[in-house]
Amino acid sequence: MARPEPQAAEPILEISGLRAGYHDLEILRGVSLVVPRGRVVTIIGPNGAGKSTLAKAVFGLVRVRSGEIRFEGQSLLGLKPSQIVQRGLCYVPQTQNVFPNLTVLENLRLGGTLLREGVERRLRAMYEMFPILWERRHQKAGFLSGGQRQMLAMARALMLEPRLLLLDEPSAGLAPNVVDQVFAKVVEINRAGCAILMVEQNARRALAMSDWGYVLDMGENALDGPGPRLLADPEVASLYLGGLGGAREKSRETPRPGAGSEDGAR
Amino acid sequence: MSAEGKESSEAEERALLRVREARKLFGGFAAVDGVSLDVREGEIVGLIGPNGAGKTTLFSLITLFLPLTSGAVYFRGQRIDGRPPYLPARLGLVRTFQITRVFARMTVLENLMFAAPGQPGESLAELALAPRRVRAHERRVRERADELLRYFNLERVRDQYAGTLSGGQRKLLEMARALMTEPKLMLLDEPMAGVNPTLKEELLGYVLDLRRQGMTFLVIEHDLDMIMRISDRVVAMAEGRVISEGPPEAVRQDPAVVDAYLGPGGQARAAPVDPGPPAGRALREEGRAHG
Amino acid sequence: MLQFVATGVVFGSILAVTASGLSLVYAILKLTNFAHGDMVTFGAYVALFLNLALGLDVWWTLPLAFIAGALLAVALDGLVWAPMRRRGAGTVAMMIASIGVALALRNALVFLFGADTTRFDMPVQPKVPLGSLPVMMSADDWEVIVAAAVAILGLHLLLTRTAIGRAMRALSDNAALAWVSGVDVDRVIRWTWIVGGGLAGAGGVLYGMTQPFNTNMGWFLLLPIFAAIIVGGIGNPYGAILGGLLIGVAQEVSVAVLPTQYRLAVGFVVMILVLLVYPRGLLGQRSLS
Amino acid sequence: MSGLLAGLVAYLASFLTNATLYVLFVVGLNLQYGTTGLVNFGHVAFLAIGAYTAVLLGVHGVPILFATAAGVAVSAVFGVLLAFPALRLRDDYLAIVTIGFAEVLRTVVNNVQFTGGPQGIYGYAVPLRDLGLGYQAWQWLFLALVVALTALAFALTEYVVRSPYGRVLKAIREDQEVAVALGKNIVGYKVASFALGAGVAGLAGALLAYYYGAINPHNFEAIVTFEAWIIMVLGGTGRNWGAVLGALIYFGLYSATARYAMSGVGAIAADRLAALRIVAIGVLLVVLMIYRPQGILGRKEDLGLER
Repeated sequence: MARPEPQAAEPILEISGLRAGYHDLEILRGVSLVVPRGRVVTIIGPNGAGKSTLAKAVFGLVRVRSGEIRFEGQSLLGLKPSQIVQRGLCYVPQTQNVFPNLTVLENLRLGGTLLREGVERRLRAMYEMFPILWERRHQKAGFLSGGQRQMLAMARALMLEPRLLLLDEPSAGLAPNVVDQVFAKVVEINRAGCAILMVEQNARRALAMSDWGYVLDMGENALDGPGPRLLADPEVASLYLGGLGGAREKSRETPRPGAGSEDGAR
Repeated sequence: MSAEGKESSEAEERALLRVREARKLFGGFAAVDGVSLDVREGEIVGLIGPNGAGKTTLFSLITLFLPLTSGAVYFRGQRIDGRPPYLPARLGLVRTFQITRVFARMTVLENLMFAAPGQPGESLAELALAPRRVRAHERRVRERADELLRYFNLERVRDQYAGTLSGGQRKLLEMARALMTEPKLMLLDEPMAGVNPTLKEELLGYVLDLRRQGMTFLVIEHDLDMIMRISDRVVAMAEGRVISEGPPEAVRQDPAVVDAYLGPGGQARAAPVDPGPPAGRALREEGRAHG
Repeated sequence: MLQFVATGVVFGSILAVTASGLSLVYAILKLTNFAHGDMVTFGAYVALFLNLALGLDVWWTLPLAFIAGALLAVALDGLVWAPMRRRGAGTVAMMIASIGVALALRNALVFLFGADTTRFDMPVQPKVPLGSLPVMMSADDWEVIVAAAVAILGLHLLLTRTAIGRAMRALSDNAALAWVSGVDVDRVIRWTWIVGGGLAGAGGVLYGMTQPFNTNMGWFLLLPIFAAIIVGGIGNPYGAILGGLLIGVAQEVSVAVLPTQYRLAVGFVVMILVLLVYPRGLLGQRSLS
Repeated sequence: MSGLLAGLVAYLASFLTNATLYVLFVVGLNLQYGTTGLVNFGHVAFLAIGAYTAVLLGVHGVPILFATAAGVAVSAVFGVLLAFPALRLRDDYLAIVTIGFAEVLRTVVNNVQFTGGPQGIYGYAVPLRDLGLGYQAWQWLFLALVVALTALAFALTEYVVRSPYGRVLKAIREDQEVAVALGKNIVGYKVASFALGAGVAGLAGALLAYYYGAINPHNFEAIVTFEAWIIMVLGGTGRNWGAVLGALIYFGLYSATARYAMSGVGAIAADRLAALRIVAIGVLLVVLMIYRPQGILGRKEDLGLER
């Protein structure tokens, strides 16, 4: 198989030889990747491959043993999360990514904590991008549906106008048509100029919309390439799906009944 | 696969563990939503499914860590749900944990000896009145523990605090400790998570070896290659339900399982970028080669 | 009977002020601070010093005691709690350390001021009947209630209307998320101590206005304060206010049937009963909202 | 010259008796917290219950041996009573409930008639005192008794802690859910551990009462509990020898400063110096918790490994 050509755009995030883990469990065993400015890059891989750990390591939430993480040329290692946020890299964790006892508006304002000015302008922009948040602005975030929470979590992170948004499994636990909405928003955010680094389990959709994809396996880089092409790569199936890949085509012929028509608000 | 029909007809009477319509609600959310499954003596059953499918919750329900909202759990023909949580281990049903939970400030040997069942020395009366019996039993327990330490290659760390062990050693210790309870059925929760390839093979070897000695396993595992290699049967869960069940080959072929893992089919529907030409045939062949 | 309720409301509002500070600290730092009572004592003695040595009117000492309590709390954080947090100390280690702080603080006050019972130099005000009710209250009683209400209103406004209050609530809601959302956690912790310590200091002055006191007052207040926050739901300052009033009234009303010395026990028994029935307290747990 | 020596010898006897009584008291606490992980901030309550039970029964004509045994038993029973509500509680709640129990108990003792109220009780019979020995000889004889009983309690708890029974207690301390998952019914163990610790404290209380020859509520203030905690954490929790070492260090420091605390230094009155001494105790506790929470005998991993 021919290696895809190297990416052209200037990198905004570069990770090289990253090793990290908890206690003495080494989850990441040397991961390298590049996110070009303004692009969408997705990391996929089986559960336990280290995807979420990678996201946490970038944000300083997991101890990095060796390797380097550079954002716009400067190392992020040893920085506090608030300092990382300040540099223009915001993070949306996979679960518990809103403050349930704060209202939607308070969540957004909290996201804008580091803004010195222009809070109102950003709020307007967020309400424009996520009209549902305007409707619900005085409700406690704990009462939102799963999809709405995900929207709020992204909006909260976008308050600071980051140049790179780090999303940890934005589709986790959401009904299929809500996943569509969330991914559509991700594309919209990207079109507005923000680079995206996304960790996903939902490989098909994520890769389909990505400029570049990386497959992690057992805490190491396994494969990478342009998203759609990676999805078509037979090696991905074997790595990512274990022995399951063979059923893929069959599944396309017989879509799951009702898969696309479930109500989003669960 | 010709024996499939016969197997299922015998399933009922030979089932060591039977779960019937197990349901668990957290608030309004059904983490486990009507799960039924059987584990027969001598089997290795793999339990797979994407994150949040409810696998670990199901383990907690089976071991009575959490009370069922509705449904029933039978072990060796006896209904156990609603009984005290220490009962399953006494009947021979023991679990390990996703993130290892060793007794950190006890030695490795103590960790093992603790788990032995029926120790007279665990009663103050026996300690006072029959110290000799206690000592004799302790000797037997220690011998068994030493045996397991040898088996799992942990002799070197026998007298160290368990908290000083490496991640891999903790996995082995947890398995050895569970074995001390003299179980019939072991529930392993992601035994391979965060484990390097060498140790993975080692753990796999232990599971297969123990099965040869008559142990039964129900294993949650994310490493699908691994689960396909060791399981006699695979149960796949998603969103709290069983979505597929059967021989590994059949579950692997099940589109519902593939959908659960990869995201629902028809990837072009919402995707703003052209997914490119499908490569189904190549994928399928590759997949088989790896199976 | 009504008289006991009235006295209970006065004592209860003092409890509410001190307990809400303790609860705030618990919500954000997950620290069960057994030195909180002695921070109350500290406030009272700062006021005593300003009142007796400098001749300041007691009402003027109230804001100064708030500031002194805040400074003490921030200093203790720097000396004790921040190092323990950095070392990842467990909850029990923190509790034991807070006992050490309590002993040191209380006895430092004994060393400086002696252990004798004392009181502020303030005019004794007559108790006057409240309308046609069989209740006698002095002007000071009313002022204490008003001051407590103002302090609590201030806390409420801080939590709901200011950026730092929002950050406090966020931190108690989901510390990890607050951390990655860019909240300056150190700054929030500092403000938590300023408010918690300040309310303790001010609460001490209010207590001293209602009765004579000695260096042991914080220790005797500690049980009702803890009873208040447990009854209200530990980590919920609003619950602490409710709990404070409940415990205050329960303790005073008990005087109608039991010898006064058992007041302390009454608060404790109420706490045990609530724990048995509502293990998370009346208003639930761990939320500032 | 001989007078000085006699004074020193008498002082040594009192030093050793006090220290040994605290060792006994801490052995009980160590079983509860060090071994089983149950936070008890009201341990002094059991000291008081043992003391008052033994003395009151003695006053009413019960032979000393039985009165003492009753002191142990009643303490243990109160341990059971307190353990039941406490079983479901988290560490911090348990701490508050136990403190509250001790304070309420002291209030009650201070206010009821039969305990003698604030004046307490004095002039009761004391073991070995009627042998016709002089006070000094009695002091040493009594010390021998205290040491013997402490050694007995020490040995018995060591035996229990090192037995399969103690293994269960330690497992409860480490991770009670796992202990249950491995088939142990832990409820009884927690109650028993709390009750046994309370019983040991009750014995210490009875002996303390005999040694003082007079008891009153003032002897049972919360500070006594915290002194026990300091001794326990000084030596290292979970180790009985740590209690011995901790008691020696603590009382060593205490005695070294006693002369000044008794008489005062210059213009500083004695009670203020006593306060300063407690300030030092508090600071010691804080410094210990920050820099060496595992104590002197404790291994570094003893506390570092908590979850």
